[in-house]
Amino acid sequence: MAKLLEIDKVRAGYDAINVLWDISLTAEEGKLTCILGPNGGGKTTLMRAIMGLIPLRQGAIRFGGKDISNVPTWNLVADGLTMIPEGRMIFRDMTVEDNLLIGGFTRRCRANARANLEMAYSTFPRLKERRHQLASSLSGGEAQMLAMGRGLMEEPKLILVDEPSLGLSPLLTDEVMAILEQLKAQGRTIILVEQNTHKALKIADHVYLVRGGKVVLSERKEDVDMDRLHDLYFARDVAANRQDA
Amino acid sequence: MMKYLSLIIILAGAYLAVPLQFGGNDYVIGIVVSALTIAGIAVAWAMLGNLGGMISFGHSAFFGVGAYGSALLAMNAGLPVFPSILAGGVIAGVVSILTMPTLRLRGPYFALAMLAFAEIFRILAIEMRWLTNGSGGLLSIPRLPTVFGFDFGSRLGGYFVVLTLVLLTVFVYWLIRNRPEGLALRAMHDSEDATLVVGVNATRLKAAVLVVSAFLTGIMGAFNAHYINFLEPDYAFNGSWTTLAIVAAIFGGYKTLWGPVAGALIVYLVDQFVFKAIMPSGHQLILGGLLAAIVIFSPSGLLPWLASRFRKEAGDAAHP
Amino acid sequence: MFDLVAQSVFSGLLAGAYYALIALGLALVFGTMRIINLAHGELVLLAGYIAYTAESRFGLDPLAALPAAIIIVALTSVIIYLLLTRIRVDREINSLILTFGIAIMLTNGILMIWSADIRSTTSGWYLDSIIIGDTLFAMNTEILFAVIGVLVVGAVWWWLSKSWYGRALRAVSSNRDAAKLMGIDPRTTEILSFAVAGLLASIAGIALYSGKVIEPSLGHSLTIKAFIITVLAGLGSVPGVLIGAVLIGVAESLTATLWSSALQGLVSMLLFLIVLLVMPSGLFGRTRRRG
Amino acid sequence: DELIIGSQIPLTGSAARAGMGMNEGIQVAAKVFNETNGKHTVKVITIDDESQPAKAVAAIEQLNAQGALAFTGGYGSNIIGPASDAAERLGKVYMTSGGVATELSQRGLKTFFRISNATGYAKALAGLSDTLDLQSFSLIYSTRESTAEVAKLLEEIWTAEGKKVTLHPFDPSIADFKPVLHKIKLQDRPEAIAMVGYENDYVGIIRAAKVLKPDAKAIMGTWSLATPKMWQDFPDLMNNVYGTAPLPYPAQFNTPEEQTFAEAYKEMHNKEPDYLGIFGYVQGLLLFNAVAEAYDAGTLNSGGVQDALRKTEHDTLIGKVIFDESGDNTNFAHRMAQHQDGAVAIVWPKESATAEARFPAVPW
Amino acid sequence: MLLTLDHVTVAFGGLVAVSDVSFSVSEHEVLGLVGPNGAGKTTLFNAISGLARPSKGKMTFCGHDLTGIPIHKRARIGIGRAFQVPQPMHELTVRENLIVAQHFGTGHSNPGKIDEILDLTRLGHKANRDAASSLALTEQKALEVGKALATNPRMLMLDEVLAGLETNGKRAFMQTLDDARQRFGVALLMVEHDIETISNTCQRVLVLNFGKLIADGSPEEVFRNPEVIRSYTGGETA
Ligand SMILES: Nc1ncnc2c1ncn2[C@@H]1O[C@H](COP(=O)(O)OP(=O)(O)OP(=O)(O)O)[C@@H](O)[C@H]1O
Ligand SMILES: Nc1ncnc2c1ncn2[C@@H]1O[C@H](COP(=O)(O)OP(=O)(O)OP(=O)(O)O)[C@@H](O)[C@H]1O
Ligand SMILES: CC(C)C[C@H](N)C(=O)O
Ligand SMILES: [Mg+2]
Ligand SMILES: [Mg+2]
Repeated sequence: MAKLLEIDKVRAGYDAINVLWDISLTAEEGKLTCILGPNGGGKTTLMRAIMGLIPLRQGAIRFGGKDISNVPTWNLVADGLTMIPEGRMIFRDMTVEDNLLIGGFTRRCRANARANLEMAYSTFPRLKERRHQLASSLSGGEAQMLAMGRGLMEEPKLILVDEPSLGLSPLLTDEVMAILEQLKAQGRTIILVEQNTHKALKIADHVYLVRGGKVVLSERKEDVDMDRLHDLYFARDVAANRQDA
Repeated sequence: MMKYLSLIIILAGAYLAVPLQFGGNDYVIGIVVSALTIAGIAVAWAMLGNLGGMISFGHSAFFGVGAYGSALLAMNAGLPVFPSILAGGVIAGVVSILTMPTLRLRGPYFALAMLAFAEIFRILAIEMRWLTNGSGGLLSIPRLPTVFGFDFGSRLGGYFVVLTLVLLTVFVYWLIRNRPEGLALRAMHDSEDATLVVGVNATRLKAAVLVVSAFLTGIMGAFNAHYINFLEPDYAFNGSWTTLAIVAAIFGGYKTLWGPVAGALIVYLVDQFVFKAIMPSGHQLILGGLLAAIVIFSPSGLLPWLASRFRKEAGDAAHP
Repeated sequence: MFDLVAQSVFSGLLAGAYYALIALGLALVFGTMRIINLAHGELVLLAGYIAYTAESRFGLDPLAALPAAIIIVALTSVIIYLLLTRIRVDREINSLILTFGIAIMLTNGILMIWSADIRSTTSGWYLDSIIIGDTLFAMNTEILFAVIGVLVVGAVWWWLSKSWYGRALRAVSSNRDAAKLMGIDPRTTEILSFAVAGLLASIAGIALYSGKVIEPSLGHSLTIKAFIITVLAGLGSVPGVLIGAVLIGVAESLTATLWSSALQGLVSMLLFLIVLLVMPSGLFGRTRRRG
Repeated sequence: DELIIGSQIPLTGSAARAGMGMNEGIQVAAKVFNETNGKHTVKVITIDDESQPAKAVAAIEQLNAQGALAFTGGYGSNIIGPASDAAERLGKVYMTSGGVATELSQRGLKTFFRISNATGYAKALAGLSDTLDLQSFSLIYSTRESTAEVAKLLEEIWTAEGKKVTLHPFDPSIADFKPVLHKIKLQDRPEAIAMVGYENDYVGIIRAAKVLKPDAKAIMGTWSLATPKMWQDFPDLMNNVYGTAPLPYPAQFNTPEEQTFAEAYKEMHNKEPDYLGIFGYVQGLLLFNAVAEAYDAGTLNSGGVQDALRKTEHDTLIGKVIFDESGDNTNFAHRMAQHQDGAVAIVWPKESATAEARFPAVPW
Repeated sequence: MLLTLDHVTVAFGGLVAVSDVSFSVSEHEVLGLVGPNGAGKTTLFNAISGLARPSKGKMTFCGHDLTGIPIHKRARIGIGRAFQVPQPMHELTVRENLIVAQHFGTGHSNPGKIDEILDLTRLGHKANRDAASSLALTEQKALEVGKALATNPRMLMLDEVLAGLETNGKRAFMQTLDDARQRFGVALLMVEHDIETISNTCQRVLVLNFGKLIADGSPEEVFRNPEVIRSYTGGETA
């Protein structure tokens, strides 16, 4: 299988602090790559670095073989690489419908915008009920749906999804996982960050565990040993919980 | 310790060195007094802006009310000048209660509501001829008195008074800032709900800084009335009292204690002494350029910029 | 009495449309970028002076100066934007100083180039009176720019709410990073918006020159007026600009008719305050959900 | 010897327009003085007061520090007030024509002098209306200090004469005068419309009047109106409008003094002198002569300049100037002129008239 | 009873977000509040803490009728609130956030307790350095809890503070919350979408759907309710 995205010894962070330490990871075309890891491990930061929202301090990222380390975010999106961020990153001052429509901003998708809009509405009927409401009035879960629906407007080749189940009811979490599986079936490549290990593993092809800004485990889904995974999580928790003991 | 030392040096310089050096030159002292007047408003403005998160475009309202209040008390009620300056501040503080409905407004809404008040006061000052003599204004307002043989009505006397007022203003700001109330006020900025749910009575705190800020601005206005001995609505409520103070405060760093003072002194003095010498009319062209340049190079204001430069140089020296 | 009030309301409506033209550019930039362009009035004024030069030097009709005005003013506006982007910290506040500095430079620049004399059009047509139904009087220019004003408000409203770039602009202002993730280049859209603001200022400048009197120190009061209307409208609301402007225009004119011109400012400011106290986010402003 | 004179004048800010005009006159006065005096020369140091009172005070103090023997300039009563206070404190003469408010000369200052005052302006308008036998007026005036004052004086005079006056004050920021004019047209129906304001106000008012065409017989105003410049810039608005003016246009310079002035002015500024230029010239020359006289007498520091100004009558371009105790020119009387197809014709008082008044006549 | 709601309704224009809801909370109780997205849980919290005004109904807390009591006073009588979308006091450091909460919520300051809360929320290492706005999402949620605790509440309303935590983190956090509850004697009213956590920690669970209270009972009971399964869990159990 072709490697659609290759991350090669990347370092990145915020002003004074570095978060990612020489992280390397690949995503194969048409597969769902799942990134797990404890909180504050740098998963979101990694996604932001891939998308060019924060600069790389070292290392390189290739998309379809092409170096994209310094390509601005909007050009990446035009090339079919996209990220569905957490629900707080919706356009709060715009209506739900405008939020969705702007998801289809790239020239590639403009023609299909109306059709995609209907698709998003049929996936999340709740959004249709709220279409003329300001996004800021949505509940936490509704905002999460909006972020997801907006991402679906973009027709990307590779989607990075950051904790899509955050704040969603169990029923909707299942729904979202089903959507991701469907996208995979359409041949799209997905990188999924998820805390709901259980549900994520069900649809994953490959698993990475990121902790402290480093990859500590990289395995095909079939090879994942749940106990070992837990131990790797714990490694940090044990240290952090010293005081409680 | 270093901090106190530099404060003492600055104070000594302000009270001793400046008068010794320039005391005889009314022109220089006069300009410095104008700059300090702006500085006083700037500090009072920054107090409201930084602590309350309330950017006001209408501080000239309080300046004008303080000025008229004090001038009228001194002229019509025969109040001695120093008490009437204090009373001018109190009147401005009381009048600020009228503006309190605006406290529920945010950001630009608040800013412009205050501007509206300033404009309303200006027009009232024109129309209430029986009290203010309308657009004719007040001439020959009593000067600052002579106390113990020292003539506060002289330029130098005015300098000592305004300097003291500015320092007191900074002191009040400092007092408020270091209390939990100050923290809460700073927090209210963009997270008012967050402060409310932990028990902060946001409205009351904001009202309190508004009154204090108005009082201090009113005092500066009152001082100015007795210093320049003249008032008219367009002058007392002139928008430039607000604009200059805002420019000075942001320029110097409005989130710092001394930034507004430094900003006012630098903007005013450099403009009047340097730029005006280079370009006698239209020197504001250069001033405009300077303002634009500084924000571009040092967005958090001059003082923080100088501080970081200083630190950097000290650092460079330590590790050659 | 009826004639008096009718004419007064009519004048107020025309004044309102003109105010809307003045305010629209500022409202656009403020509504979408939270940047108060304190040099907006000076941009309007600059366009007025360009029209003056075109008319007095080359005998051109004021409207014929529009293309030149647009090029120069839009370019100036874009330069202001490019300078603004150099501010890294606290842009909303610091932009005040930057644009204030630019406003001072423009005022003094205009003073040096065109001197302090008052200027206004000498083209007869603009000032000729037009009488509607024997009772309503106006100058041609007022009617012309009222119509243009309404059209322009409509166009800008459509652009912002329905076009791809308008939507993108709002997205950028709402959440910059998220907008990038939608494939939007924030700089391009913002440059576009400043250019459009410049265009709007140009139209306003021609309206100003052909109906009123210009002088170099006028810019500041134009900015204030524009800002008052923008806030009254509710930040970001384009229809609100028209309605707010008309409200102020009619209030001023009725005050002058029924009371006294000296109190125009008082009444319009009181009206402004009352509206804000009843609707703290302006006529068409939106409140955010809490919690 | 070279005598230093300080000139504090608004060259920028809201009063820049008038300040520049006055400054031109003062410069001409200096040139003429230097070319004709023979004994002394003056050096005029000019400081821009930016149309702000505090900066005007600073300007006076700075000029003093630079050795000025006396001060001139100033425009706007609100700025002249504190500036002349500062001059008084320094014990040096302050001479102006730019502040007409009556109060300025009621402060009991020793060193304050001015050649013009509100009364003179009001009298001129009232005088013309008597001659034209006008009985009812609508008086439109700016709420600024000097304008409001002239309006008040006019109201007093006219009411005392048993004439009907309706007042229409307006805020200086107003640009649309249609509502006011409409009220005048429908309610007041006056014989004449009188305006006290500044150029931009006049233009706005007359434009509104042209649109609404009220049924008046005459329209008149005060300063800055009957000037060649206004005709040049707004020919379609100005015809038949009356305003105060010291000299007609095209100027008929009869006396040698008038001729010297006109030539010098043309040479320096390449245009026809306007009234501010004339006032600036007169106030400048009066002051220079007085300073020179005191200098010769060695009484510069003992009130010599004041005495020189006060003791005699002065023949000037604007007629005889006589200063009273408070420094006011008691002889100040303005003339009224009318725009007549490009000419500015003096029509009142009779003895200086250069043409018949066109009456009834309005621009619309 | 600590808190009693009596037929409370909250509407936004035509949209009824909370509809005729009645229940009560007793001292030291741990109560779960669940329901589909947009069911009105956060709105209900808003009504209790004063950020939204009910159009109908009555609420009492510790004997105080809450009608007309302003937000800040509700905090002072013991209602603590952690926001779903964290609202740190942006410009202040973590410690300053807590100082403000304590000073105004309790009327006095007690630095010892602040240190205790910093420990509890594991924010000690970030207490003095950065502005609160630079915290990661999960840290901001911890700070939400910390601020609420600092006001010395009698009842703590937690709006999805565990969301985004991985399983172990959740467990640990719940543990500390339970510690806090016992140490400071507070009742917990918590919104959470994780059925396992709810089942393990709550004695009683309320279920909202379309603004209406559709179930109130023990976790076992509630999660067996067919209406709850259909609208919310989809059959998932702990
Ligand atoms: N804007 C920021 N400024 C400074 N530091 C940040 C910022 N955002 C995140 N961090 C820090 O970077 C580290 C990694 O954060 P990140 O959000 O990437 O973690 P994560 O793995 O996505 O965690 P979570 O499971 O909580 O989402 C954290 O320690 C956090 O404090
Ligand atoms: N200010 C408002 N204006 C209009 N609608 C609102 C407002 N606030 C909330 N709503 C609507 O009320 C409903 C309830 O919202 P609420 O936030 O209470 O849901 P929730 O139960 O907390 O959901 P979640 O689990 O997704 O957080 C939502 O559909 C939301 O869109
Ligand atoms: C006649 C003018 C020179 C008077 C001036 N406008 C003033 O303000 O007093
Ligand atoms: Mg994350
Ligand atoms: Mg919620």
